[in-house]
Amino acid sequence: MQLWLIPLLPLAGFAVNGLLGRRLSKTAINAVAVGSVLLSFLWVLKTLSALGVFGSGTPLERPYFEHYYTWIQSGMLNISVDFAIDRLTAVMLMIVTGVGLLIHIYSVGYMAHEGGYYRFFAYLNLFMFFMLVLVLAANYLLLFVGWEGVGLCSYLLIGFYFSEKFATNAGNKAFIVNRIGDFGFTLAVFLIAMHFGSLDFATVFGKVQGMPVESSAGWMTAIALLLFVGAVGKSAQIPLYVWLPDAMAGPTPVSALIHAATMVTAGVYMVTRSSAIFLHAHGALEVVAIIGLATAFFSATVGLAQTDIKKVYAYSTVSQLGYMFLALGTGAFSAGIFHVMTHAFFKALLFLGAGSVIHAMSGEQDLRKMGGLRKYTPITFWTLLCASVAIAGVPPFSGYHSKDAILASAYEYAPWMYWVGVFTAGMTAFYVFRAFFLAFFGEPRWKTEAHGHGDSGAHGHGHGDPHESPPSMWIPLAILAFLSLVGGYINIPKWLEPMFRLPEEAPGIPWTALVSVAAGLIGIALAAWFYLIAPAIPEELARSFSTPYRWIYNKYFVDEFYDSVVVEPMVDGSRSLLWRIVDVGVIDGIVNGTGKTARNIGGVLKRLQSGSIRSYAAWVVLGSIIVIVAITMAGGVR
Amino acid sequence: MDALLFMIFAAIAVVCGINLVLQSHPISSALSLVGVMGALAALYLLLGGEFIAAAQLIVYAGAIMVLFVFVIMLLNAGTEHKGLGSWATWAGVPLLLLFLGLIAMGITHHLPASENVMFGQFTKGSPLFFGRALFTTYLLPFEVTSVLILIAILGAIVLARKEID
Amino acid sequence: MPVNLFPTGVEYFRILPEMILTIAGVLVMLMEALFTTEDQRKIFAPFSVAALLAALVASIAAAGDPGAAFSNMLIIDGFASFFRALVIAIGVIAILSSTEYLRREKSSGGEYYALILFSIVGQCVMVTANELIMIFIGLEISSIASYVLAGYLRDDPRNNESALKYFLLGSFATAFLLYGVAWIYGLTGTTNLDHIRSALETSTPPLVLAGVAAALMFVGLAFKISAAPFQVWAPDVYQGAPAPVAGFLSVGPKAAAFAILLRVFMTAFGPIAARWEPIVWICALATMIVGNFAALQQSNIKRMLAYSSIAHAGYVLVAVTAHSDVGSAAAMFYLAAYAFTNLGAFAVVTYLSRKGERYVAIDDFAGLSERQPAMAAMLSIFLLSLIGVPLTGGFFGKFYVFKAALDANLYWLTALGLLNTAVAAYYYLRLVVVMYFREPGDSLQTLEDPGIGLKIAVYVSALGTLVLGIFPGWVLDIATRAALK
Amino acid sequence: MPALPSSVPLSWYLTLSLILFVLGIAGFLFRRNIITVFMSIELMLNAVNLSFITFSYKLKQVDGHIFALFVMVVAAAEAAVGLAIILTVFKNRQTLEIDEISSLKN
Amino acid sequence: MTLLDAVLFLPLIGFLLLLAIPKGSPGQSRMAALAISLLIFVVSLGLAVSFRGGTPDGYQFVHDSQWISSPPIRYHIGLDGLSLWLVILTTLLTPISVLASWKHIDHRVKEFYAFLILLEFGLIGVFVSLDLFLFYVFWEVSLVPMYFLIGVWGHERRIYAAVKFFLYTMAGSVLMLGAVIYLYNRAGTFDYAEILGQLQSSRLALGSQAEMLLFLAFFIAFAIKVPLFPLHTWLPDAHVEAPTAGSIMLASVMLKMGTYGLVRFCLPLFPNAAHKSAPWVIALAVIGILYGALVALVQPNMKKLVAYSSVSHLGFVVLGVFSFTQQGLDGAVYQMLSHGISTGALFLLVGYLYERRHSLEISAFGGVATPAPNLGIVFLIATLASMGLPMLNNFIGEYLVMQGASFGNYTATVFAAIGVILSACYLLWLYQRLFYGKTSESLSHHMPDLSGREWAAILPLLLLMLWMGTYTQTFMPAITAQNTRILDQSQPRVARAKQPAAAPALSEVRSSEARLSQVRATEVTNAR
Repeated sequence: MQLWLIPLLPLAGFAVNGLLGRRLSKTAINAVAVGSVLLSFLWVLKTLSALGVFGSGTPLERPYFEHYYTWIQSGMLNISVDFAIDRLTAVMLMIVTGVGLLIHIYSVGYMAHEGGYYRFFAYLNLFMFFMLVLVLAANYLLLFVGWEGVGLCSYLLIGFYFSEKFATNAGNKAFIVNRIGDFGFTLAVFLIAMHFGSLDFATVFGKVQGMPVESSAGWMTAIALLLFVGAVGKSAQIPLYVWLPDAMAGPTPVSALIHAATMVTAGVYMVTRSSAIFLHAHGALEVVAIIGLATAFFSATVGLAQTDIKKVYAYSTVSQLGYMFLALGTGAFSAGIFHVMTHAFFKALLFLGAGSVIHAMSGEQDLRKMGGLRKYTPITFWTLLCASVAIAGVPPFSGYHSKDAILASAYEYAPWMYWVGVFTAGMTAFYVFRAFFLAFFGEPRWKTEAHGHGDSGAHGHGHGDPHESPPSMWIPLAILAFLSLVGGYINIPKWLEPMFRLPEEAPGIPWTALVSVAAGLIGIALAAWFYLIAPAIPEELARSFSTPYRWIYNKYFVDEFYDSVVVEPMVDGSRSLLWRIVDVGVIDGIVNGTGKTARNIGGVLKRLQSGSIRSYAAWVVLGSIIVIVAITMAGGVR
Repeated sequence: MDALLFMIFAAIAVVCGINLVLQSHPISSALSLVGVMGALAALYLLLGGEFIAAAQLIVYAGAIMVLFVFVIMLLNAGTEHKGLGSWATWAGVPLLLLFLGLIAMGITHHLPASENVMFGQFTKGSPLFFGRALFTTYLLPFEVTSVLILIAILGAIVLARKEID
Repeated sequence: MPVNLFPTGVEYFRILPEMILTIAGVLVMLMEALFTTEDQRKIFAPFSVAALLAALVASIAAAGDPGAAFSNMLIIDGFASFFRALVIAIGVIAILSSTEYLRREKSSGGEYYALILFSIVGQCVMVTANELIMIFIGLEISSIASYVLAGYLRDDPRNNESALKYFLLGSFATAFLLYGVAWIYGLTGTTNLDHIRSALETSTPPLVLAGVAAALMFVGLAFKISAAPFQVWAPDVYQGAPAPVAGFLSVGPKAAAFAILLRVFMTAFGPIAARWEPIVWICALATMIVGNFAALQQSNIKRMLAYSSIAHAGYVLVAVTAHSDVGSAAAMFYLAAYAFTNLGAFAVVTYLSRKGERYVAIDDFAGLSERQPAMAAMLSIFLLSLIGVPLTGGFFGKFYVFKAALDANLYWLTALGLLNTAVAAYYYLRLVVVMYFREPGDSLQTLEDPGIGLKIAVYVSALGTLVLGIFPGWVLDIATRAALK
Repeated sequence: MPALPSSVPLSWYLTLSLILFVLGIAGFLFRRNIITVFMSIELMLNAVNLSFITFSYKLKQVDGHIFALFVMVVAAAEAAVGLAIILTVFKNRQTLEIDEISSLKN
Repeated sequence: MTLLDAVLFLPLIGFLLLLAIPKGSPGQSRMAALAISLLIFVVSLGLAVSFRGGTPDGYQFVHDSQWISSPPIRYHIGLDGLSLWLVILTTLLTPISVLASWKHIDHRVKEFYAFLILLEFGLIGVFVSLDLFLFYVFWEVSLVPMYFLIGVWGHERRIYAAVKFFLYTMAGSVLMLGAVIYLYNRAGTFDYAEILGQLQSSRLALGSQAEMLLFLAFFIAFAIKVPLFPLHTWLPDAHVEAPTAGSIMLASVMLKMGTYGLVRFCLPLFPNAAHKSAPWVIALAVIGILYGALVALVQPNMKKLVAYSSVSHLGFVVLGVFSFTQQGLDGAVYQMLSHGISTGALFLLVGYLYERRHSLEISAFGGVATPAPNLGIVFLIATLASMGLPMLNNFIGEYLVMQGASFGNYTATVFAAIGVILSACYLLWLYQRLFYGKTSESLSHHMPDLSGREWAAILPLLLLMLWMGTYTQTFMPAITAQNTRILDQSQPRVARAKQPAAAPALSEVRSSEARLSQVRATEVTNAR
């Protein structure tokens, strides 16, 4: 079935663009980049249809598996390069290649005027490769390859404008924070190998089935938690979410593809993939749920006060990811994946729309400097509206279905989680529409001064009135808009049923769903009231609740906290204590000190060499006495 | 009688020896050294060393000491002025006493008691025996000594001759 | 009435080398008197070398049928032959490296060669002697020649002082040696080493006094090999003496003295080994430490090499401490390797010191590798050998010495000795550093081409060093067979 | 005054030689004139000779005497060379003060 | 006369040839050196091609003939899975070093290359000698040329660095010499295999104290070379002062002498002592990993930074060696090779930067990626490799090491894993400061992109990084097979019969080890 073609096509694209890109024309680059992804998308379709996914019947009851070659062989440890495809993978493949394709197309228009064009697409293709390896991998180490690889690409693309310090800083931050997550992941891998003697999914999960469910924390829980640490890093959960907002320094398509649709959901995928282990460690699952919920809630609050449109969506991404983990933690794995898909649709759309807006504003990202864009960029307006209602959970749009499934299982797991989730849903609706209204309604606030420059230094053109984006940009928007409207009817939970139990569907429309929908609507209404009818109120609130406002506006000062508690002490400690004192001072001091001492001894000895004959003679006499005594002593007196 | 002689000459030797050490003028040291040698020659006789006693007087007291005196005169070396010397000067006395004590203890405690010295008890020291031993058993050393003397002459020439150029 | 009133031919054959050298020496003196022109006098060096080579051949031939001679005054065994060949070889290199120097110092007289030849005669007598009396006379011949050689440039105050110190202290130490001999004679009634041994084995004589006598003799010999605490004279003497002479003194008389030390203490005083081993142990350690550490701070290269030669005496003493055939073999090999290395080093120093030995500070070697790469390379070979880097003789010397020491379970001495070698590396490296890592100073401008003799000397010693380092077996097998049991 | 013994034991001779030997050392250590120092060495050699003679009396051998003779010869040789050396030193430094001959040091 | 003899002695011949080249013709000596080193490399590839590793003791190309009759010192060389790749690493990096010093070595060119080739001779000798004495000889011989390379062609404080390097190593190795001699006196031979045999058959039984002392004597010598914390302080100086080629050879090959010695000698010869001291060694190794990384984080000087990173990386190797597990040992050996490649590449690239700017201070650079994009990409790849990114070489080694270590000592593994995080920190920060940001005017003029020669030097390393990262089966089988033997030899002697006390999982591992290793061995042989 040649699964290997799926990731290798983008890799080929990367190779071509990366090696020859500088000499190729833009059209050629586009052809290679988009073409390779298109081909791999088509190949996915072909493969799936060949596996009978689109036909009737129950395809992929058991995973389809391909072995290529042994990667690492050491003692009992045998790690191969294997790809496997099961229902979960199928979903992820569709999302990744599909959304990826759309975003590639979009980028053609968006990046048209950027420097390092070939570099961008090369990285993008490389990302596709690693992401596909991640989802196709049939063992933990190969998964880790993709895992780190996508991290690398995100690092490269965040730092795409590498002459900007904040961009490269953001890149480093992303990579290093991810490394912290990977730290957990690798430790988990070690434990898995230690206890299961293998890293292959099939073997591991097979053995797990036979094992008892851990009530108290044992090594299984340890594995689960360590894996989750990895997921926390990759999927930007508390406490490792800090890198994601900064990651917006990258070009907007990157934010859409990597930091919204695909990569950040890798954590969700990985935990889902390891569901067998998690289901054997309830303690771990609880932790997952709580972390997810907390993340969802707190980042939503932060999202309320952001003024940078991409930052708003970034925090909403973190929040939505929190939802997904809530789902996983409450055992609704399929719901989690469901949300992954819908979220991929509407969040990609949100970002691309934002990109279009920014494009229209020739680089401006500050909501306070927008407004009234409705009539300048109608298509963007409508598409963004679709996305917003979808994320707000308004039925019958896609967000409603997935979020409802999640909340339902949350309620069944613990009601208080449900209520927090509902409140968060309200906030989500509020800040999404806040952004929406600020951008498209009200008086234009951008006529006044020249536009600042946001991410793209090269948006040199088109001062004066905003303008609609080229077709290469709005066509993907349109498609995604359609998907985010109807995507909810792709019944992922049903499709995944053989792998994960369905969340119980209450007969008819359960009140839980109604409540969440109501929360969403209330949020929208509030947003409309605040930002359409009575624009004065927000300032009022900000003033009267200045302290909480300052906290959420500054993202709870978490970055500052990490800097002062972790980063600075480490650097300063290493420099002043370890290097200057321990290394140079103590250790090298001892080394050089030995030499100095030796020379000093030499100095003393040579001073005995006074040059006077008589003292030399005295030495001889003294020596002879010593010798005589020594010899007499040694032999005893006889 | 023997004892008396020993006493006398030993006394002379020791006194002259001490004098050698105490005198600050080389000439007087040299003369006292001659005294020691004379006394020793007498003791050699007591010990039956006829030939060696003669040699002592001729070679030592005669040739060598004359050479010394000659050099002292040549360099008209005056009395040495008191300069502060090395640590040998203050550490010397205890060292010497220690050395003396050690070996003296060896002699007194560990040397098996031996017979007294009687003049005439030992007659092998006569030229006859001496010569016979020297030219049979000790032929080689005797010959090799010639090299020694040759080299001494050579050395003296090398170091002390006037430049001939 | 002894039967062998007249020595047989074989006995003469056994001292043939000594005879050749003596005659050669006398001839040189005669020629000195007869030859007046410069180029006539050029013959001295080749002639002496020829004589030495002849003597070398003779000594090797004599090794063919070992045995005693002249009523046990001499014993020509492997040990003796080995050292006799060694000192003669040393003589060859010493003379080769001297010619240039003498010409430069305007004092190329025949006496110099005669002195070298005679002193080698003395050393030959020492190493072949089986009698304290022969040892004494040989020692004196060698010593007196050395005194004169040390002060050879009599107009140079440094030479005078060196000679005076060497002479006074040397005869002072000899007196101790003699006193010891006297006691041994008195206690055992003989001066023949084998008889002394048997006498001590029967242990009728009071062993304490025998010990004291041994101690006194050890003082005298330790002085000659410059073992601590009797090493004090060496740095001054080597620094003051003419460079080639210093080189000669640091190996020739030293090797001979070691031969005596080994023979006397392993043969005659073997029975009371328990008494003298500890003191040798202490001396070995003290010597290594004093030599190496004091050398760390020297700026004059001759003085530095002097201290280094003290240190190396310490290593040989380690082998002596082992007091075994392995030990004596190790000592023999070490002395051979050290002889080549040190002669070579001093030859290079001779070459670089120039007229009046103006340039003997270590800094004067700066950038030598740029001006005279060949000489610099040779000197580095010698230095590496002195450090004890593999593929040089010095390395195997140390290796065998410490092997012997470990054989004798001298763990501490070995460990400390090995650490000493690490310390020693520092000051040898300093010279390499100066030669290779520094820019050449103007002191090297006046450097003219080394004479042919010196070149031969340097290259021969380098060759010897490397051969001993790559095929040590050739020499070691001989040494092992010749070692004292 | 006690009656003097008719003869003295050998050890007295040895002690005498020891005393002379030590006196020789003393001379070497305490005298500053090079020549005197040299003479002290001669004194030590004499002391050694006395021991030799004494021992050969004890052993009833002539060998000790012969040894003593060789010591004398050596002493003579040394004297010749030594005095020559002293001459050269004096020629260059115009002094016989032993403590002033210490330019080579450390 | 085997192929191995040729590989060993070609450098020596090359050295003599180079000396024969007339003075003052740098071009000739460069070309000659390049030709010679390339020839050697090609010949050495023959070793890899014809390597079977099928012999029971794993040695191949064995040449055993007498060098010195008494004591019986033998010229006994051979190649096994352990040394095979190290030798090829050496022969590969020598031509690269030659290329690296093409431009910036301009005085005494002939001598420089002569020493470089001589160094190769010593290094190869160290890896192939099977006679303890021979090993020691090469060990010391390799010291001298490096000393000159640093001392003559180094930077400002070269003399201090060179002398420090020499004395440090010397101090360690003299004790090793003592231990070697002691072993000889006990065993009556210097032959490694023979001594090992006697020890195993306890014909030669060492007291536990004696064994520990011997172990320490060897271990300290190796630990200094590795260098293991806290014996590492010679390394930063040596690296900073050494010329590019010197740094490359030093980091890539010379440090491996130490780790090689640990695997080859310390473990099999003195297993009891090794096991007894393992906790301490592992502690030191882990400290080294973290310490090296943290100190590297704050270095203002590129070479110092890479040097300290080597301390960190080599810590992994030691950790793996003393984990006494198949994975740990395989990982350690693989990490030796990987570190050789990636750190060699880093030093090479640092050298490129130095040639352009004549400064090693990181602050002297910034925004280099703009004028020299290719240099930027290449440097990035080397950096990623060095921080252990999957699909690149270091990842394999580090993963296996930590996996292996986790069997015995999970805590150590946790700390080691922290080291992996830190490596990302200091390397990314370095890269950011060097290549990202605005380009200053003065810089952009002095920053031409990679030249053909520079490409030629770096490209092989890059390809190897990918190769070693993606397809380990080229290298692994030989290593694994040999490590299985070594592991078997280094089980505690007293408890040979029963399984060594360790984690149950570990023992299970062990038992499966044997089986698999045989499988592997046969596979390997069949594969040929």
